[in-house]
Amino acid sequence: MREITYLEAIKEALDEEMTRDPSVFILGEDVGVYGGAFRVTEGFYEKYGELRVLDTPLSESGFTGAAIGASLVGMRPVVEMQFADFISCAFDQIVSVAAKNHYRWGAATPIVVRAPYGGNIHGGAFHSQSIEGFFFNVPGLKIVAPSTAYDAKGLLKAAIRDNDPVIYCEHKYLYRRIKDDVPVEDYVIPLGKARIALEGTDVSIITYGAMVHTALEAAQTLKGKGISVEVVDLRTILPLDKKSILTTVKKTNKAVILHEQTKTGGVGAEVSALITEHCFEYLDGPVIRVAAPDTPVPYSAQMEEIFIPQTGDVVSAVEKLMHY
Amino acid sequence: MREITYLEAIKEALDEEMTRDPSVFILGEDVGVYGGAFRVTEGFYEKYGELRVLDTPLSESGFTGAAIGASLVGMRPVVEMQFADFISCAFDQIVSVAAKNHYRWGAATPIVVRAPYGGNIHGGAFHSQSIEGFFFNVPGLKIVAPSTAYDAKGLLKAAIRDNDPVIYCEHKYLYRRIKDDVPVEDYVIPLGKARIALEGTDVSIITYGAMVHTALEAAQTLKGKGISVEVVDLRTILPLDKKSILTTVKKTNKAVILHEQTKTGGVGAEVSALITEHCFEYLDGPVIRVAAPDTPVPYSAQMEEIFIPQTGDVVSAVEKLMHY
Amino acid sequence: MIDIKREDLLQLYYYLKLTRKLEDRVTSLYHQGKILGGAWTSNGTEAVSVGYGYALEKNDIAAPYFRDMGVFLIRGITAKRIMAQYMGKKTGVSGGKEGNVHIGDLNFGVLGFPSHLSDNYPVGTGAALAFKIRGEKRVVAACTGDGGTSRGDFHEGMNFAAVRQLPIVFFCNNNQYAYSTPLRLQMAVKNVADRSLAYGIPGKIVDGNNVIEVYMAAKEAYDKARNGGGPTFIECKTMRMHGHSEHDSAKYVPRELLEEWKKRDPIMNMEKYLLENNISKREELDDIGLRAKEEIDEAESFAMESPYPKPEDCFKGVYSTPIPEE
Amino acid sequence: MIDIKREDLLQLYYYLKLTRKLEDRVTSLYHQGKILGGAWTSNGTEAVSVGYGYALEKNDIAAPYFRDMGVFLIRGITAKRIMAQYMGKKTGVSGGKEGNVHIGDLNFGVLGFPSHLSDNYPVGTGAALAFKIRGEKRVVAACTGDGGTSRGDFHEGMNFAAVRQLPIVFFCNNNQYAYSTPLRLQMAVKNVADRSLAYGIPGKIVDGNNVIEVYMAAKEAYDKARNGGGPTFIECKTMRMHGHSEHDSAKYVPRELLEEWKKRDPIMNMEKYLLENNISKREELDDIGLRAKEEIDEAESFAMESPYPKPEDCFKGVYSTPIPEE
Ligand SMILES: Cc1ncc(C[n+]2csc(CCOP(=O)(O)OP(=O)(O)O)c2C)c(N)n1
Ligand SMILES: Cc1ncc(C[n+]2csc(CCOP(=O)(O)OP(=O)(O)O)c2C)c(N)n1
Ligand SMILES: [Mg+2]
Ligand SMILES: [Mg+2]
Repeated sequence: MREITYLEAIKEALDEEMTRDPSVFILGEDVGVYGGAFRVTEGFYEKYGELRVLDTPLSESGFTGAAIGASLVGMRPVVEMQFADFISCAFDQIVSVAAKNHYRWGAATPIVVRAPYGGNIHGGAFHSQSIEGFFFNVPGLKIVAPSTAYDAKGLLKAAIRDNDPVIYCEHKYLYRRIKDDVPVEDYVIPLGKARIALEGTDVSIITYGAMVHTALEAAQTLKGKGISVEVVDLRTILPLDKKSILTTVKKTNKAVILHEQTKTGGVGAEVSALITEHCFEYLDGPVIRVAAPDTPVPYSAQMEEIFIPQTGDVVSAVEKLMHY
Repeated sequence: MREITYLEAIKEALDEEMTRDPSVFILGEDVGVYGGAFRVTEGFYEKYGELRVLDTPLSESGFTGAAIGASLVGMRPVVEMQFADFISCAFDQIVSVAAKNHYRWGAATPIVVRAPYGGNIHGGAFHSQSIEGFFFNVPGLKIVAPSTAYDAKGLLKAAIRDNDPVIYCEHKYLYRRIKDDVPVEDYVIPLGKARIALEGTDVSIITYGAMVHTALEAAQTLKGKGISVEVVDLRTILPLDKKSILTTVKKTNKAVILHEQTKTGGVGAEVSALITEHCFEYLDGPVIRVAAPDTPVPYSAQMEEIFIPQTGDVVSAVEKLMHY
Repeated sequence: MIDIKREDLLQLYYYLKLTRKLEDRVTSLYHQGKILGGAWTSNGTEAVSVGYGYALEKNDIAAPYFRDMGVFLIRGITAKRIMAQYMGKKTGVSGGKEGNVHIGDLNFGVLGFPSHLSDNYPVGTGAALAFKIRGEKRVVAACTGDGGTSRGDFHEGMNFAAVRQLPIVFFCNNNQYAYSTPLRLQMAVKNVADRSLAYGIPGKIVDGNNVIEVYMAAKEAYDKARNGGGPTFIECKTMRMHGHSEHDSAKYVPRELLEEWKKRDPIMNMEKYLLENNISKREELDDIGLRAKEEIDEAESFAMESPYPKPEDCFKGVYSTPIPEE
Repeated sequence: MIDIKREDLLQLYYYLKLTRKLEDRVTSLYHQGKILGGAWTSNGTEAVSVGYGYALEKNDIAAPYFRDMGVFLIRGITAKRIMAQYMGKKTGVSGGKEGNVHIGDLNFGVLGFPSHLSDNYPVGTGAALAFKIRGEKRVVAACTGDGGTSRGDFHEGMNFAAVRQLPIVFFCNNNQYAYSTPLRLQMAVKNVADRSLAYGIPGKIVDGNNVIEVYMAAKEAYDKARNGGGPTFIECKTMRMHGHSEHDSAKYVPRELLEEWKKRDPIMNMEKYLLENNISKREELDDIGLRAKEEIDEAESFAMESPYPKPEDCFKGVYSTPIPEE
């Protein structure tokens, strides 16, 4: 084992999958010669050539549609959105074509759309969005959101090998900020399965992406206050791992859902609804959501700091619930 | 008072608003000479001329963007999507431009996007979708979904006079199938306010759009079984009328949420989450959702019938909850 | 005399007839209330789909739109399955999940048609990109309507194909109208083919009512694309002779215009050609017409007798690899 | 001698200098870590935004993109507010809600720039449509980059404007690159202006490093549009002399190319023109440069001293008409 960053993990997954399987190729803006806006594909162009690492014209709908078409005839394209925010331009191809191909006419569409998302980088409304909400109500899609380097690599490999369209939400803030143990051997993390990031007994925090780290920090603080927190990292947000969600709630009887995505209509709403639907009788108190407010992502640091849920917000939410 | 159809009500609202305010105009595919695919704007072209009832090229992003631009310089455009499903092509303009203009640079964007949505018309995956889920997690938008002719007229007038972008979900199945009393005098129905469609004491069914009628049918059946149902018609689904939702639940202590939209990540998830968050202690049982399964809309009648929630499904959900 | 084998000419005629007869039958069944939902036909424009579809080779791919019935039939999707699809039967192309012209089947190299017009331009471009990456000598034929060329996806698909010189040929069925919208409200250029100038893609204009002309132009463009010559755009000028769909009386279309085009019916044209050039005889053509009719008769009874899908089928097939719920 | 009043020529020079100095200052502040987030400049291409921006009349509307600093300044959005925006201050154009070049202000007829490139082509088209509906003699100037012309919204905006002959002039700042992507991977045509052929919109090509040429071409096109002559597309050929943003060293750009273009610096060009034609003297130009510098000095101190927004501001302004929560 050795420690690598979240970004290196993504890079390794892409590199190893491209070496393993000639049908895997990359397309997007500036992914070739430049190596991508975030340098995720640096060196790939030299290694795999211009036909497997394609710099596309500035046209998200066009190159996402092209990825879909290529996937229908045997390829496994990985599309890079320069920033997740620009996926709005490819919305129709993803929702009308990719998501419905298999149901409508039985055709598998094995594409992965990499979406560098999330805030805390002073990017404002168009370079900081959490975009899972655009697709969360669309049957036929799968959405993953890794929180560690280990998961980033294992989930990306699983996404590439999966036969359905997968939106891979990679959090820009984590790229170079976190490092963890990643095996050199090949491994995948199954889609649709959550993990227990921290075992606990008093209350469950259900979260994903960058917020997993916020949840773990909050758990630390709460431990000092004698509260044992279980942190569930969803890993895949569509479809949700219902079993893991219900299991943790049945264990702790208290649930706080945490995400960076805005609150109304967020993933947290669905998790909350699943919990009350399926283990109402286990609940000691209300299911509480800690999420971004219903606003676009503000630019200034002062505003962005209260936009993005902080450790303190999670701590007080948990305490509120404990004293319920 | 006189009875008119849901479609006539929409037509009257448009007609009266165009007469009242010269800044109101209509654009979309085939809305002019042809009067719209569903004939909603029949006669408008002759009455208001080709510059206020514009047949556009086949380009949803283009004419929705144009509506946004016109609204920024003082117009109040009403965009018609030929079918709500094609709004996916205008997603970027609605989400990146219209929804964020006011927050980002203080500019009001008074546009209305009419979205003829919903199933039960044998239209299949591309002519039957409920599209509110595409936009439900997008701050800055307002979404309404009338269930009666009275509401269709009053909500459309309110939407046209409102200064924010409003997505007006008009249910195709209701166009000519329902008729109710609509005053000839001018009136508006305030955005963001739900209504009690039926008073009851034992259980609340919270719903909107065509499903309001399914809920009322179910309530009839349940009345026969001695169960008094309160039906809440949300009218506006973004932002939700939190107060009305919590009030009815505090009254009946039991909630069933009903919508035609697919279940995961639907409006029902948010309503359920709001209820447990804010009146957990009032709940006698779990909040139950009755919604379409997580699939594209199937074509064949046999499949579509179990895709769309039926009265029987609602009745059994309520009974299940009563016997909880 | 152009060099197309006699059997090919007769096949082209056969598919024109088969397409016309299938769609005419759909029309009458629609008026008898035997079709589920709406019914769209390509009446009057059959030479477009038959011409470009017949010019494709077995391993090529079609990315059609909804007035391409000829392509579906030529690729091998049977009239039976298509008729059953129109009736929402289990035996339909999609097992009842989809309806009417929303057809696709990879076993026959046909990419599904998504209603959203011109979405198949980028999708077709992607299939062509795959062929280039793998160095396969296969081509893609993508088609849309004149209205469809106003969409951003038309632009983005054409541009990407041009930049990468991909093996794809883009077709446009220019039938003068997009639903009720005439060309002059759709574009400010004289020919749809003028749009191809923006991409550096050669644009050709052919008589969309002359199946031989469409076939020859398509074949030539495919050969060029197959040999690394890059994309071509082919505008087929024709006229939609029915309403947008069978419920539409198309009052907005000047009758004279229809009268004019009636004289240029693609099937009539082909018959005239085959007879005047002594390639075939009346009797032979009648036999072909009869064969087509019988095929449609069988298709109709097959579809009528076919079972409806099970309600539970609704829940199946959302994913290719469903995640096991424990 | 072309007929532009001397004061206008000097104003054009002044705005070139002001734009250059503002962006150069932003660059150095960025490297000092005094800018919040990224920093994009139009270095080397200032003549585009200054030329087309200065040719607009007071009641006209600009639908710019992010390398249009000249337009912002000319329309009356002060260097102070822009500098404060770069620093995320309360006194910035958007009160801190937005950053850097994401600028818009209806008080000065500037439609906000949404990052999504070319979204402002349809938006600008809509403003022009409003003018046509109301019969106002106002025009819209919309701009995007060479890369931006590959987007569907470019196509849909241009096409709609052409069909309705709207009073809008479309500009393209062709600075040879889209981030790292060179023109040859962006389009298969020689000139971006070739794209306008697809819409029946006259396409013009001007030297984007010659502010007078840009100004004259813009003015002529505005006059035509204002008088019902319909849209024009103007490609301004220039070169991006900095990286895509200030963090980008642009290694992918051949040094020789930059050397070539350095000789054609738009400010140098204008100085040369003004001096050789005895329109101005060295001293006068130095004074203008000094005036610009002082304005930027003031802007910097204003921005530095300005307060940051309150955290709670985050919750305000999502809607123009919020729904009262009882
Ligand atoms: C993106 C999109 N918008 C709207 C529609 C609804 N619609 C179906 S067919 C049609 C007209 C198409 O005209 P054209 O492209 O000329 O094809 P034609 O029907 O004439 O063959 C429209 C507007 C659609 N299918 N896709
Ligand atoms: C739709 C969209 N996709 C991606 C981006 C990210 N991005 C910002 S600038 C840029 C390059 C733009 O190139 P060009 O249009 O030539 O303008 P220039 O930067 O050269 O002025 C890209 C890809 C974007 N802003 N919008
Ligand atoms: Mg047409
Ligand atoms: Mg550029």
